[in-house]
Amino acid sequence: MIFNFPFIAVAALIIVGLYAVVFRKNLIKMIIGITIIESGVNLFLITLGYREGSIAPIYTSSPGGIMSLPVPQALTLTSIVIGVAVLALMLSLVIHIYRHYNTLDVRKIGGDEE
Amino acid sequence: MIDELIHFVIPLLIIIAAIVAILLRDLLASVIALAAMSLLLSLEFYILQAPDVAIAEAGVGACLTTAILVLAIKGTKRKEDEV
Amino acid sequence: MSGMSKIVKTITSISIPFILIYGLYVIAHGHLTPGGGFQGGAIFASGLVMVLVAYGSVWTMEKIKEKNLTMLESLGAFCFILIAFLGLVFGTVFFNNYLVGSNSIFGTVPAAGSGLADINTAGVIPLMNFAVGLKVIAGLFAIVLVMAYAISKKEEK
Amino acid sequence: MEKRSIAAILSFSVVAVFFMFTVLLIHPFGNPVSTEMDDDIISNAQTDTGANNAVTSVVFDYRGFDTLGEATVLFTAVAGVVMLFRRIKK
Amino acid sequence: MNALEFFVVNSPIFAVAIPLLGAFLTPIFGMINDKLRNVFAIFIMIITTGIVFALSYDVVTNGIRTYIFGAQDLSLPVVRILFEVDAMSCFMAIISVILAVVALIYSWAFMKENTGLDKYYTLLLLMTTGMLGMELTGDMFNFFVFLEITSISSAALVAFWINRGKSVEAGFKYIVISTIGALFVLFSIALFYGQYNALNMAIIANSIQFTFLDKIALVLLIGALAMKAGIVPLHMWLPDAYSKAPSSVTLVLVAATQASLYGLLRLCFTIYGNMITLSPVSIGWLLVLFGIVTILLGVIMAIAQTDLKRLIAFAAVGEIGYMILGIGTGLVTMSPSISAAGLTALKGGIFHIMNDALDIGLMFLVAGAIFYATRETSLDRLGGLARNMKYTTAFFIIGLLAVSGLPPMNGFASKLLIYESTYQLNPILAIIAILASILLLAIFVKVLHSAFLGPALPRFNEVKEVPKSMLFAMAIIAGIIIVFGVFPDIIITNIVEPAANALVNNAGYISKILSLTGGA
Amino acid sequence: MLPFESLLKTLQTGSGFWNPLVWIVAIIVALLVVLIIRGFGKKDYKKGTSQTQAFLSGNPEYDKERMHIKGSNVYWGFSEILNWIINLLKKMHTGNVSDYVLWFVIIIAILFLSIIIPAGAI
Repeated sequence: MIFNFPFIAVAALIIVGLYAVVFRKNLIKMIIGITIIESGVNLFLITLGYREGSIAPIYTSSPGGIMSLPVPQALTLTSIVIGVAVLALMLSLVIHIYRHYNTLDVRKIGGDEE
Repeated sequence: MIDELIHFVIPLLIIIAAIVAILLRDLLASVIALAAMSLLLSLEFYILQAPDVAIAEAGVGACLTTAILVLAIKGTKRKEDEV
Repeated sequence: MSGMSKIVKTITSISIPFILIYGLYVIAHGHLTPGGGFQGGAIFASGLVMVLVAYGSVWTMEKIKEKNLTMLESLGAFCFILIAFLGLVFGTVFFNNYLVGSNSIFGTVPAAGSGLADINTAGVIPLMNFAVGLKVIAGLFAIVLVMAYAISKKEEK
Repeated sequence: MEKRSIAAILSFSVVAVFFMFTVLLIHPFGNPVSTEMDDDIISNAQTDTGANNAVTSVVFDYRGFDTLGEATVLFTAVAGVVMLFRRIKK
Repeated sequence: MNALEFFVVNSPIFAVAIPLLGAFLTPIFGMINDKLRNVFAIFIMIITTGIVFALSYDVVTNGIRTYIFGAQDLSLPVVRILFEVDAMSCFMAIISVILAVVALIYSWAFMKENTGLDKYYTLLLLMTTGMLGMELTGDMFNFFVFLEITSISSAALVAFWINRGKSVEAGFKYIVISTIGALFVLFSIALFYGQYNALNMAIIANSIQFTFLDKIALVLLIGALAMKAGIVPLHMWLPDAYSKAPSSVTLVLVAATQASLYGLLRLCFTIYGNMITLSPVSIGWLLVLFGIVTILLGVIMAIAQTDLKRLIAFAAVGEIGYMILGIGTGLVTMSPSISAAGLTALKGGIFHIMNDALDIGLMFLVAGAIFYATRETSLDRLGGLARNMKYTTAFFIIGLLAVSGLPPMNGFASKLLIYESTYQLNPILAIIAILASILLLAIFVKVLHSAFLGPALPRFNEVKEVPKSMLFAMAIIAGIIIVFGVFPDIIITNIVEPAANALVNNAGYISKILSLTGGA
Repeated sequence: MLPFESLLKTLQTGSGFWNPLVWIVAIIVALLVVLIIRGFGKKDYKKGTSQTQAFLSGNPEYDKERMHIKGSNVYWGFSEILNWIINLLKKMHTGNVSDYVLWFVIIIAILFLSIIIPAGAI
């Protein structure tokens, strides 16, 4: 019935995030969009590793049975920390941009002229 | 049946939270929506049998990300420019 | 940020030890239960961020210098890579889990299959958990502290 | 409508369609097609690394170098943020 | 196992771990003394250079070297991370370390007056670590992690001069672009993982089926890596970042761009190596098209620029086009089987990677020297500098000849290979490439005229020659350029040809891993 | 150590060759010819006298700033002809990050259409 709905959610999150990056004019909104793309990719990895009726891959007092795949979970952990690192750097840059240009509008910064 | 419903409803809520996060004009509100999305994502990770990732996403995504974003909004300005 | 009211400060100081201890618990039991260096470090750093919010960034910056935090982070990273190098020295290759199966600390191997295991297992993994935990605590808190301090300084002007 | 919007909408729809095909054509939800690597890890993690948590054994043992890289990413970000908010000589 | 053998066996990991260790220790040395820190950073990089050269010698003589993390032997589901170093990886690693050493030496005087130098040196070492990791690794996810290390440290360094709005903005653009690229790379890795349950490049290449999902992954990876490598029309971040970063950072940024290009090559030749020719639209022709467009756009935009660093940045875009053209021609002509002409084109493209790094790097160093001496990069305000800056002028002339591909500099040798092989593919391509080269010469002669020649301007009377460390850094690159130009055959037979052969021989790359696991 | 002969080897390109040493010898010969021609020049030319000053049809010399041909004036006519394409390309470089990402999306879309549709995989 659900027919891959978590996977569809992944695609939807990525498209929504890309939409925010391309169409929203506010720099912080763009960063929120990037965070949403990242969430989508993380969800994709975890969903790939899910097995129906499985338990978490931890042996400590586990009820036994098939386990979901551990590798995507490890990859996602890495990806989450990378995400927060990138986010911190981007926001620091945005604060500096605001100090120089006094705006967060993406169209008002940039341009070729000096 | 109930399992399938959960796997349908929570991703749907995540998508809705994401759309709300990018549509709201008030940046602080959209950050809160993002935090809600992170929390729901963490719940989804938990349901998908990834408690490790769920803890990390709740701690990093819902708490620290929000803190940094709120700080950045405090350092810049709150409203998205009109037009 | 000059800090919040007295009520907030009191509640924070009461609740903060629990959060920090929970964070340390998650770090220490990373090889047995869900959690590990990153998750516990993130929880611990969240607790510290609570202090930052309640007491204000200027106060926090006076107590914990950003330089000390980056030093601590360098130390954590250095410990991590050192443990990896010890795998090369005592074991055979980089990142070798040379403690597992030995009789020294963390050397025991748990019984196969589900069940409870001793905390004294998993070789170098708990050590790495602590190194990464230290690094993540210092790193994440340094990021938030530096940003908050810079923003509050800017507002004063 | 300006040219940018038209190009954006066209390309977005193409990308969206292909992403939807991607997620529909991947294996059905909850039934990964090939799992040799992970089954190997699940069955050997306890004896290989002594950790009861298979995810931790992947993070710190099997793919420990990734974790070092991840720690380095965090270190880099902290260095970057501290550098960006440094005091500069006037 | 004696010491030498131990060293050689572990050299892949030392090449990455030692700069990483240096980066972790740099803040501690920085607390003691500034000079000590600089010496320490240069010392670490020189050790790394030595290791990379030793590793390259070993790889060229003994074939592919692998390194397994955490265990000594490998069983068939490859669960551990592997380093797999072939001649191509070594070739790129050599470029990265040479540029990093030169950048560190150059920074000694160039960055002296800035604050925050502890972090600057840390980030520079981390950036080199990231590039080396990208180039030596044999694991897709590990590649992604090092890609992120490289992008984060580069973005922070691009924004180093935080008191200039343009620098910060360029850094922001760079981090946004590279994050989005990296996220799509991660998505493609997840697609591979979901289908083949493997993260190792060789295992993926062995079992790849070229299904619909593989094509999606191919497109996303080509798009993301092309964006990071600065291929038109995804190059737009590149002039911003190159021209607004400090010159020493730009030098390493060139190498970082090429590390992404290496990822593209690894993707096309190794992972999709068996399947790429089956596609009806040849990836090779696509690359040729990209290459021609990149050359033309870079050169035409460079004509119009009035800012020196931005002009060089657009010339760098043009030079990237030559590499893509060479590699694409190689892919096209090799489609049924490996042919001599295809190998020549590939050799030209690969050799041009190194030459571009050196030539464009020297140009940026000269631009940095002009900026250091005069605090000015606008071509409209510069003039008559040759009177006071004789050595810098000489280095600029060497760079000018090299960039525009005139003998006896290195640029000529690689461009000759590219021209001759593309002429066999389609004469029009070769003619366009030669014309663009002539335009490049014209552009840089314009720079030579307006910055160095002309009457002595009164406001530059006080200008002095730049300090010795900067001259030394430029002299290193200029020396390499001349040696490569006068003895191109040595370089080609000893470094470039093994790299091209390694790239083509994806069966060898795969079977090396399979032989380690006991299979095949 | 590398044998000396290998330094002298010719770079074979498949269809042609290139020997830098021959080229260097040619350049040295050309330089010698230039020096010989230079030797025929006037011997009474002295530096630092009024001989070296510019003569602009009797007009006084402009100051150095005006004498210098600036960077944007070199190849003025040339870039004037190319103006249409330069303006077109400059319009492409908006300096807007959203546009950069949009270009990425467009290229991805084009690659999707050009690589996947002809294969008929769907």
